[in-house]
Amino acid sequence: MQTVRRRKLEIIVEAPVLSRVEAILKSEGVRGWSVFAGVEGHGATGDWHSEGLSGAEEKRLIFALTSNDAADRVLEKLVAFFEDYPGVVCVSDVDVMRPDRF
Amino acid sequence: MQTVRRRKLEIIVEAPVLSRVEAILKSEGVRGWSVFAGVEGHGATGDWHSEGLSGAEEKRLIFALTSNDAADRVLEKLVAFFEDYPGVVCVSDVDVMRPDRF
Amino acid sequence: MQTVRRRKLEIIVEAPVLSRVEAILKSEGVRGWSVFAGVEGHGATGDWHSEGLSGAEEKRLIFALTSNDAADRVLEKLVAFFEDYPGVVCVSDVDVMRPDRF
Amino acid sequence: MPEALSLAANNLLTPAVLFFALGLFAGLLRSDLAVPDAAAKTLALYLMLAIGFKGGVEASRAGLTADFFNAGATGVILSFIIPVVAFYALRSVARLDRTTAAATAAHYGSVSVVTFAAGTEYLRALGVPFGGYMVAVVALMETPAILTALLLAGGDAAGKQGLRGNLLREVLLNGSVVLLVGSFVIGAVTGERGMAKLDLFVNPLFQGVLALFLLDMGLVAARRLREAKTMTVPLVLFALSMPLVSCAMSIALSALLGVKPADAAVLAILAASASYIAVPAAMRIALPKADPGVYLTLSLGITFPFNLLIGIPLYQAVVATVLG
Amino acid sequence: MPEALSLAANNLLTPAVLFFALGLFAGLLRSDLAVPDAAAKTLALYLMLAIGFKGGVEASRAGLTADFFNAGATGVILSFIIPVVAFYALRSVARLDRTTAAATAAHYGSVSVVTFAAGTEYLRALGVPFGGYMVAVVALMETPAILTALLLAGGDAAGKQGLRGNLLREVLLNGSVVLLVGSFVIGAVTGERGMAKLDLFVNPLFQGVLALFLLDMGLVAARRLREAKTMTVPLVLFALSMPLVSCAMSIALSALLGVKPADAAVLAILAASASYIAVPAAMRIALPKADPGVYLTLSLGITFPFNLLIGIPLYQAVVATVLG
Amino acid sequence: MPEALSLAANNLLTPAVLFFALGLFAGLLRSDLAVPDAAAKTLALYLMLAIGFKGGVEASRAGLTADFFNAGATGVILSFIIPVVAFYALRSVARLDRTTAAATAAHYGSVSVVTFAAGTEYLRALGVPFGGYMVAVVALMETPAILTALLLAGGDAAGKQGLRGNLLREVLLNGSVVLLVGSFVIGAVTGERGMAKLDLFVNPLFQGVLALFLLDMGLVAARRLREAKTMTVPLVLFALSMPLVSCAMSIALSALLGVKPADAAVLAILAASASYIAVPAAMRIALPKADPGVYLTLSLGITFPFNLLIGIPLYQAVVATVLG
Ligand SMILES: Nc1ncnc2c1ncn2[C@@H]1O[C@H](COP(=O)(O)O)[C@@H](O)[C@H]1O
Ligand SMILES: Nc1ncnc2c1ncn2[C@@H]1O[C@H](COP(=O)(O)O)[C@@H](O)[C@H]1O
Ligand SMILES: Nc1ncnc2c1ncn2[C@@H]1O[C@H](COP(=O)(O)O)[C@@H](O)[C@H]1O
Ligand code: NA
Ligand code: NA
Ligand code: NA
Repeated sequence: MQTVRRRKLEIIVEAPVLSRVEAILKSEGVRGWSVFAGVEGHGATGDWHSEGLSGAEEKRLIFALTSNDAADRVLEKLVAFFEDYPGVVCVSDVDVMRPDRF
Repeated sequence: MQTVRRRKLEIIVEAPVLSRVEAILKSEGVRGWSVFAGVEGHGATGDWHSEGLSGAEEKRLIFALTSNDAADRVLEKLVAFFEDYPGVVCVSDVDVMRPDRF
Repeated sequence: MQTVRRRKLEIIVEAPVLSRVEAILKSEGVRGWSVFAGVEGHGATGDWHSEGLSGAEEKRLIFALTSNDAADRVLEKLVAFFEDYPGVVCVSDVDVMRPDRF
Repeated sequence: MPEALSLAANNLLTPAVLFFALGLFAGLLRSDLAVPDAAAKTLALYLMLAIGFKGGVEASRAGLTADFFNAGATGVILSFIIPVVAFYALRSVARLDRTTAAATAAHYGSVSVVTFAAGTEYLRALGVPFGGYMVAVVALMETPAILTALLLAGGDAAGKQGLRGNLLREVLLNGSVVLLVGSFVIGAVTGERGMAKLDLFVNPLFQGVLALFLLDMGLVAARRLREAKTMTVPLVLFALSMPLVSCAMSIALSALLGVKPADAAVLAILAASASYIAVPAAMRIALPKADPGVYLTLSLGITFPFNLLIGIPLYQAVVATVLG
Repeated sequence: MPEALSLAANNLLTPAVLFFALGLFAGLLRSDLAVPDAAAKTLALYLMLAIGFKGGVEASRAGLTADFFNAGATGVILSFIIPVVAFYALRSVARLDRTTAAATAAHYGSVSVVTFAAGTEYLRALGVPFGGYMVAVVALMETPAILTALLLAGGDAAGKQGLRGNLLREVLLNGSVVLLVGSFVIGAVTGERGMAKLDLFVNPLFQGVLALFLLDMGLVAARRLREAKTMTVPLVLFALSMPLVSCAMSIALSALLGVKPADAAVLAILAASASYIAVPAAMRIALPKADPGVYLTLSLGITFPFNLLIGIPLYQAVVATVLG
Repeated sequence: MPEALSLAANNLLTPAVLFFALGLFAGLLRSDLAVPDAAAKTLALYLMLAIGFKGGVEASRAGLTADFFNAGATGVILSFIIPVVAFYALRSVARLDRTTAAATAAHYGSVSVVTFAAGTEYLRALGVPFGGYMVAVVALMETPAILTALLLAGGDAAGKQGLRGNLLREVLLNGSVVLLVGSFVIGAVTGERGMAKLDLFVNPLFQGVLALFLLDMGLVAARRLREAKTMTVPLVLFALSMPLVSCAMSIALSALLGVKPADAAVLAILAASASYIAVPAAMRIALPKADPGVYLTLSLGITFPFNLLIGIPLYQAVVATVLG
């Protein structure tokens, strides 16, 4: 199978600011992504659980396949963003088909 | 820790055709997978949100650890599948324990 | 963008024993993780679907970015754990910013 | 017809319809008000259960008469032929690609259970004595349009041979059809005895659940409108005029096949309504290249609000004038 | 007993039971009809809240009498000993491995709250005057079977020492036990005054919610049956005959300990029922090597439908004949 | 005041409040009892819809009088100034960092819809004739505190310029505000005619849904308390005494602005209540560096139970004594 190397961004952010991160992805040329909802987690600031009352601490996972360059530009922007807001991000190598899509 | 290299498939498909992709996985010898539900996403064909009314555009993520060969065979089949249906797929290297399971 | 190599653990366990795996992560020095809920899956022991009645077979995905050493220690412990309980685990390389967090 | 107008205003002012307007308003202003998916799905199940069961009990009171067969046959024929008209309108006037035109046509040939619910509430308030079996007609009208659409789409339908058998099963055993028909049968079988047990659940509770559900439909319709990328003036005109065409076709056929006027009013509302639950899922499977941004925006974003706010009293008034 | 048969038919024809049959039917035909998880969980919470609260109010009316202690003791003893019988039957006749046999036995020693709900509706319709405190007996019977099963499983239980303490806490503080007992206490404490506030919520609404919940149980049971991989004839026979054995044991012990006949009818239904909410989760923790494909298919896929459709009127008839 | 004490006991003994205690108890013992998120969100939507609609119908009965303007103005002023007092208390006594103090202050300046629901149930039981328009006052009091908090936080607010415009829109169009106000307007517009349709849904059903919702709030509050890492004695004292201070401020201002005593009782309860739905989400956006482990634990884990179990009858008694 003919595949091409691309980058996968995985970003965890709080639900109330999800749209702000999506705006960064769009502005840096990421052409597609999918969002998943977490149910709980643990980090430097303690535990959280999705609970339906305040929802303020709920987390979302953004999963985005993109080019090396776009991934780099997004990371650059996220450094500043994560100074203000909690969350984590990682990038890794993946093989994709139809590379022109990403 | 003794680990072995295997492949991880991550496939995003629309909920109404999930079972068709699962049939491909089964027929190509993938022995296990897990499915997650997305909450929203963005792509070439616009935005979607899981909403509970039509559900037609809802997306699922299939996460499958498998052998290099099975992953290749699945990709081969998915090329044809993704000509008809929307969705994305990527493959990457992972280290696993108990390699005989995959 | 300046990034550093770290490890990503992805662990699938049954919901009733999630807290036992989280205790292992904590004890081995993993400093953060996020948990997601699966909707269905397939494996050696057959199919499962999240269904709301018994919930006994529901699966959770733990997503944890951590250091190479902590990942190794967790794997060591999970070998024993997965002798008793069903589930799968894989590890892969990722690039992160703010490496001191992990 | 000033009376019709004042009735229309009255219809506009039920809490359920106003909650739809609230949802639409909140959605257009991008409020973060949202009904969880699982709740929307559950409310939809409840509505189908209640509608089916009530219809069954009413049918058990009246018995299955020739009226049912007239209305049922008219409904099925409409569901088969409306897509043909819709398809050619979309191809010629709106210049839509073949596949998207066929998928959209399927939506307009099929029906909306919630439009039926709102419409029958309106007719009940007016004392129009339609038959309880009209619920069964709803179920009969859900799927024929899908078959017409597949023929219209021709070679563009996905998945080739292998999928066809599966698709037919999936369409016929579609959850909303099964629940509606099943509840109807349960209502018909248990009759008054069953109603004694479920009375509160399916009757006084209904308006409240409908209000909450319509709130969500308003929010979803608003998002569809906000995010619509491929809307054109001809498409919008289609979504506003196709219900009128369907209503006219329904009245003509009802007259032809001797449907009694009260049932014809329900049929006109059903014909004018467009599906947004069962058909979209079938189209994602059968015609994945069709653009959901078109068919969902038209059916959910334009035709549904139009029918709810204007169509229902209009169709009733026209049927009353024409068929007496 | 032709009267019993006609009553059984009557029981079969309540809307709630028919919705179970509809779910079973839709599921076996692979319809995509589905109740969201979150809704199923919430409906289950509602049912336990309503059942517990109603039982508590009734108990506050009658006061806690010796009858309660007789029924409670009988129930606890049954929950401890039924698993022993089930275990040996599964080992010897069905040749199941030790661990799966023990886990399955735990399900049959414990109880099903929904079978209790359907059974007491049936008894109420017949005018059988059982005590409101039977709800507390349900809670008492949920967990003892788990302890017996762990003893029967012996060394195969997972997690060794460390987990044991945790497990005991998890079992005793199991959500359904806590909610049932808590609601019972709240009902008992607030009595008529409380009932004045929750009357509509826990009484007329109950049948409707039960119908929706049973629709889902039918769907889930059907999937269990469809996907069952490890079913054998002896296992199916076990799932159909074990309830009869438990019913017989319950009647004998009720006679011995002087349980009043109306309460004995409830106990027989409880003894014959098998858990599918609390016990499976405990077994995934304590006996993870036991096959859920066996115990969930038997309890949810076979025994539950059997009890709902045939068992309840049968047990009542037998108790009425034997204990008068 | 022995009468007040017995009334307080009576308040403690409603099923809804006891279900809150049950949730708290189950949560503190780490039971796995849990209400699905989607259900909790939906129950919250239902409560706001019902509260808003009922208030609107009542307001349509009485008409909008000067009383409404007095109560509304008092509420808005309180929501603006309570955060200032809370902020300085948190800074000086509890030695909290500036940002967390500001975010916490916003919670205490805003209001809790469920405390309002429980409080008005209590006042209704006592026959205190407050105005239906008080629902509109709830909505008016939800957001001003957020603005005060942003000023108090000063340069620490996140996202700089660009976000400000967005934030204002998000706060004003917050889902709970939109639903509450929208339902109020729908109730006011449809009046008795609307109430005839939704009566069962918003009245007798209300207590039951409130009970289930409070069960969940008890569970969530217990988890907050269990996982609280940064709690200190001064913070706990703040959460217990700030409601008393707010109540006092409310009474003083009500006297000054001529709010009628029945409305002043509601205002005192609102002033003493702290937000846990709308404000936390706004703070995650605007003041992400503020610690939710502080503000959610205080508002949801301490102040909410305190108000529900002790505060409501206390504030009522004080208002009755002071304002007659
Ligand atoms: N190392 C990690 N791996 C995965 N998720 C993480 C990690 N660290 C933090 N998170 C997620 O981000 C949330 C906030 O993290 P923190 O700011 O460290 O409290 C946590 O509750 C987790 O859901
Ligand atoms: N690059 C991507 N990374 C992750 N998910 C994607 C990507 N592209 C598309 N998707 C998902 O697939 C859906 C359909 O994509 P498309 O066919 O491009 O509209 C999107 O709405 C996303 O949920
Ligand atoms: N290769 C795999 N990739 C992803 N998930 C898996 C895999 N194998 C098993 N699983 C998940 O783990 C569950 C239990 O697996 P098993 O013990 O093989 O039946 C499955 O139902 C899947 O949800
Ligand atoms: Na139609
Ligand atoms: Na039993
Ligand atoms: Na306040």
